[in-house]
Amino acid sequence: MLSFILKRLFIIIPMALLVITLTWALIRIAPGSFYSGEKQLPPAIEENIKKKYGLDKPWYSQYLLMLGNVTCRTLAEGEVTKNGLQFSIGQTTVKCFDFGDSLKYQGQSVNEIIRRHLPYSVTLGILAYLLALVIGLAAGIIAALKQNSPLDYGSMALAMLGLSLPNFVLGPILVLVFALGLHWLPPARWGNLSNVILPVITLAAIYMAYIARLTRAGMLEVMRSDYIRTARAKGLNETTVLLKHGLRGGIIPVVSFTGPALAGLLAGTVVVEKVFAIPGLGNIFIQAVLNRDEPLILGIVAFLSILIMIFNLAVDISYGFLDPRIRYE
Amino acid sequence: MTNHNGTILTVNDLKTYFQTEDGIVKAVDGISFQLQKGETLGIVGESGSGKSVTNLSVMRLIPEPPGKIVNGDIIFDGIDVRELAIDEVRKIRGKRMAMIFQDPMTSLNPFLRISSQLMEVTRLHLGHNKKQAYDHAIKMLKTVGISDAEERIDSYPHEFSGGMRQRVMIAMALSCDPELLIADEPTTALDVTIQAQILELIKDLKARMGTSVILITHDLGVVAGMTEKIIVMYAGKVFEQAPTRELFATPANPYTKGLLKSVPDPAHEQGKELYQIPGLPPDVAHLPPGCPFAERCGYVQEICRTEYPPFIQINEDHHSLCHFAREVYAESVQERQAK
Amino acid sequence: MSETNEKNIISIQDLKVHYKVGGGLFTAAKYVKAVDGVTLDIEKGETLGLVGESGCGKSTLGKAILRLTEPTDGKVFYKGKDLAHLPQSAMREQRKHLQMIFQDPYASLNPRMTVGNIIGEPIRTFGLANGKSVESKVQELMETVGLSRRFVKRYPHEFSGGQRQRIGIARALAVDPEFIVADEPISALDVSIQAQIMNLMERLQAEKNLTYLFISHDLRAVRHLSDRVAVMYLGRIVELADGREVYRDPLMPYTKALISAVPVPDPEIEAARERIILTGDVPSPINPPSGCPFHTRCRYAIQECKEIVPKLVEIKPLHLAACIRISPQYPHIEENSKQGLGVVGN
Amino acid sequence: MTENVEIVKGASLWGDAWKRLLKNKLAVFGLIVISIMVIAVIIGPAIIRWTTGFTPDYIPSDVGSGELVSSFPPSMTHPMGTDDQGRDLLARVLQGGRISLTVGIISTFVSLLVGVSYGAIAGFLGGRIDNLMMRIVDIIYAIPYILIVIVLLSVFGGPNTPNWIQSLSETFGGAGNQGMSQIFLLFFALGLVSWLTMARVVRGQVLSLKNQEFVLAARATGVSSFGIIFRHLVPNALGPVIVYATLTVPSVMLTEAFLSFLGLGVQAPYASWGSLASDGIKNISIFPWQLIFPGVTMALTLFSLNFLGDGLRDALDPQTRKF
Repeated sequence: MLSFILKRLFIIIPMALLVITLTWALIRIAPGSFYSGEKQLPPAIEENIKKKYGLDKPWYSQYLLMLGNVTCRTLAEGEVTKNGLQFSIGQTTVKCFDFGDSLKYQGQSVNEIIRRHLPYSVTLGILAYLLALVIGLAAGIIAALKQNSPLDYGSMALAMLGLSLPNFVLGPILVLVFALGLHWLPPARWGNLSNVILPVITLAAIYMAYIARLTRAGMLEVMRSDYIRTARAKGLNETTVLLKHGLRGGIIPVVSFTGPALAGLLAGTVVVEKVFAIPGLGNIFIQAVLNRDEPLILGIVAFLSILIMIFNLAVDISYGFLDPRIRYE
Repeated sequence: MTNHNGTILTVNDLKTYFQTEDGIVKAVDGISFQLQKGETLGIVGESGSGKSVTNLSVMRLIPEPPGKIVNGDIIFDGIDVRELAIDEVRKIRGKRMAMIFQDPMTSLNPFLRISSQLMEVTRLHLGHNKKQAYDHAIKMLKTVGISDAEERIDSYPHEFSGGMRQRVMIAMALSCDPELLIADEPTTALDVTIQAQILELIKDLKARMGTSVILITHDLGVVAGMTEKIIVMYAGKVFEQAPTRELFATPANPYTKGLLKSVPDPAHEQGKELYQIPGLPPDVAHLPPGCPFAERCGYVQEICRTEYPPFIQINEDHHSLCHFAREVYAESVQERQAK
Repeated sequence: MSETNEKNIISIQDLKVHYKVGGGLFTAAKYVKAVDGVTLDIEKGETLGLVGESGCGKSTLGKAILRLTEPTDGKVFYKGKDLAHLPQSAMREQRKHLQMIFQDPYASLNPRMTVGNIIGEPIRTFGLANGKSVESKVQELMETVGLSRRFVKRYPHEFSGGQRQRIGIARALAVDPEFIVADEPISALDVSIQAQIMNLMERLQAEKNLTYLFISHDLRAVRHLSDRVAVMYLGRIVELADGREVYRDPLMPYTKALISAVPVPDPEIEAARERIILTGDVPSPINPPSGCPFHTRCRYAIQECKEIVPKLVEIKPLHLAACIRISPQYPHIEENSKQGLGVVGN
Repeated sequence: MTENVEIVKGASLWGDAWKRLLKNKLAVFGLIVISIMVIAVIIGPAIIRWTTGFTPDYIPSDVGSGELVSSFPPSMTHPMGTDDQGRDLLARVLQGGRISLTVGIISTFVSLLVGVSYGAIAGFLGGRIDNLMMRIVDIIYAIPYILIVIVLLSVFGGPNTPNWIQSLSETFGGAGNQGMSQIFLLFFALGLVSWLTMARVVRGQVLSLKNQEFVLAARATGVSSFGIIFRHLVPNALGPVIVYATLTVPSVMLTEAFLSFLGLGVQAPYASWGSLASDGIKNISIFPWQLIFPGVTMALTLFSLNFLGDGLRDALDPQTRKF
């Protein structure tokens, strides 16, 4: 188990580097650049800008410099840097994880921007996933238990609606009803708990639907298996059979869905942040892409992809806890 | 041989039907038998003959829908199981009647420890506390021949081999000292040497605990040494019912005769053509009006195709579902004498 | 035991199939020794029965002969050619002569193909017929195995297990093979159908002069069909003799236990006989016991059994066994312990 | 038996599945809605133009650009009302449907073509090659795929549009048509990432199928690798592939809507359901019909597609065949 975790953690490093490289290449392959924008610059000014950002050097040295900053490199004598992680080994000072300054937000480092805006997105994402998990699991289990009853059809139709309603439509409708109509909740912005309710529901809707359906299907599948018959033959009541013997196997599809769901959640926050005017990382990223703010794009992509890979690893580890058969392989 | 100290189970004209895409499947269509205390009954039949459905019906474990017990009485020690509320059935299941299933690989919950699966039975039915249940579980594992029970009790099923898992299943079934044990193809998924171990174990436990046993199998060899009487099923019907020795010695049904003859005899010379029952088992969803075996039967007459055969009594405990049961029986007796 | 022997259609020499399991950056790889040094000749026109419990490597051996599993080591001679070392394309050419019947009549037929296409595919692959004549050959084959030619356009799921097994047999016969590996062809079938398939196989053997390697865990079936029987245990052949001989006078303790474990459909015999019940399970082929693989379950095992790997040698005329306690090759094993075996055995 | 025997036609598994699908009321409902929707978006705009003269981008002369409010509620002339500019919403919804459905269909086509072959090859070859191919998919997965699309769209959009997309869009939309090339870019970008999951699904199927006995049987009868992949593996993996494809359509349509909402997808004068809905959101409390009609049309379509996909899954799943 430990060697498995170490192995997987180890693999994250080259994969993250590859992701960064691909993103960097994608930005560089595209015609034009961040400074060119719409209008033609005078050649002299363009020269100056290129020199300032090191764009006059050949592409591979630019790439290596970027890679060094992003991972680790030794600082030259007398060089000072405000960003990233710094530590000394003997005489040499090493600096790591420095994504540099944003091109758009002058004077602000990428690390600082991420640190400032990430908490909003993460809070939203985690709350939404927890909500989706609680309601989705409950709905799925009930639907499976009462298979082919009105309760089953009702919850599954609702789930299907959740899969069919875009969240940028759902969000405004919720605002219209609960904030502008009933005045129960604030329509937008970040603040206390009441501010979070509507965005979290909006974000959670589609995952709720997925989880409910996966749970139902997983439970029905498991409830057909031989060991459930054994449990019934022992004289256990239906609730024990369902919760003690059925649930573990039944929710495995939900666990495997968590990986893709997290990737989707992070994208989904973009919409919610926009609809509810929340200063999260999603909108910063969209802006960065539109502005071709290369350091900021790289920083966010690197950060998010590593986050997702770690989450996926966590999912795989939790598999082991759910299913003892996997643990020893 | 048999202790006739009372009847433990009476099944009378049991009918269990399933609703399918193809129409109604009469999986069990009128089966009756009695099981005495301490007796072992064998139910033999091919796949789809209804032998498993019979016993799932007795345990009230038929998934409903699509299945339904539509007729008959199931009297377990004076209790009418069919009329019982499901909560009352649960009090009997696992305590007074227990079941072992065919595939020990899938019949144990792969997510739970052996200890937890064993303990929940006695905690539920015998009111054991954790400690009692744990000790009892160890005792049961030792009873079924798992010697290092203390070390292995907290294992997961996948860490056990097939034979060991079937032992665990048996330990689980016998935990509450049930009066009736239903073993549904307990050795079909196992190797012959392991099969011998498990059969020996069941025989031994039965002798020690006095449990009544229903042994379901498709292998006539398995029931020969294990049972006192046998029911042969075909297409949801009882085709023949007799004491074990009598059934093997003088079968009164063409199907039973065919089954017995089609088993290769190792003592015979190689190269001789094997007796074969021609044709295929019938589609239970679309049975012909007459005898369901008529198309494959060597004794077939016109009447077999048109009229449903009577259940003829040959002697006190020997019955056969065949228009010509007496003739077949007489032939068997002659063959027996010729030997 | 040479590849030039005219009598033998297949000659296997020290065949090994080892699978790698696990093994990565941090964990050591383990090897499953599914087949561990098998030497065997199969004579033209005979049926060689191969029995053993699940996991003993009998199916792997069958597949390795036909290169459906890559052998790790050893040779398989067919008409002077070493199949084990033939390039893939040349091996494919040989499949015209070497065919297989599979265990599971449900899984071994492509559910998306009609019966006609399933049986016709090998004919088309080798260009043995074209156009209309493929169709008529398919229908002919269907009749040969006892299926109505009317069903040529049907799909496998519309047939019962026994009928499907007939389709599988027809497919194997489509290329007019000389040698067929039948891998547990009856174990998935109902009792009343098993006899039908066995009779069909015997009839076809007589009609087409086929050679079978008949693999099964059912000793009764093996005995009925086979001229000679090989008993396998943990990747090795431990006994080999004439079918009748193996039954009448099994030499290996394992073979004795195996025969004794088979229930006989006769209450009188069952009541009278004493079973040899083996203790414990078949050991894992990942970590097979040292010495004789059977010593962990053998009641006659002595210290030397844990150390010496017994060779398969002729004990009686045409009767081979691998056991140091009965083999003349191990004279240093004391005489009385050798005799003990004959006395204690049933 | 004579030579001229009556051949019994078999019922293929596809035929059986189709019969079972027709028994599923919700799936049939989905199928009907989708059919109507497809027919409506194909012939609808032409009919509207013929009967009323409205085209999706036609701004009537009676609504001047100077007026502040020019959105009319539903009426006899405009069954769905009009948008801010006074354009007929029905015409725009039908036109938007063309683009939304095309996005779904093209991406699904790409995922079928690329995803199926990529997955089948990886699964069949196995070993190192499989490992390498799937790591590539993992890496693309590691970047949330929506981000790739955004990067592609913004980086290659506008003045940076590659020439071949430009010329492709000019063939369809006329010279100098910037909006159309944006749409083609959208098709391309969505197609580029939509095959990833399909590749995984197919690989998983092929991995489990290739160990089945019928594949071994095909090898034993001398069938080549090519024959095994295309006669044995792919037809048997097709069930999940079809199911997955029907479920790709709604998810890609949602993605397109989402991109349009962010201003990265379809832009005026062109419309998609997503862009119409996101335009409608701005005025939700004053002109609710601007959101309701495109929103409901889109939701109904997605709803139907989801039901159809689900029904297909049930129909093709052998588990439901048992009683």
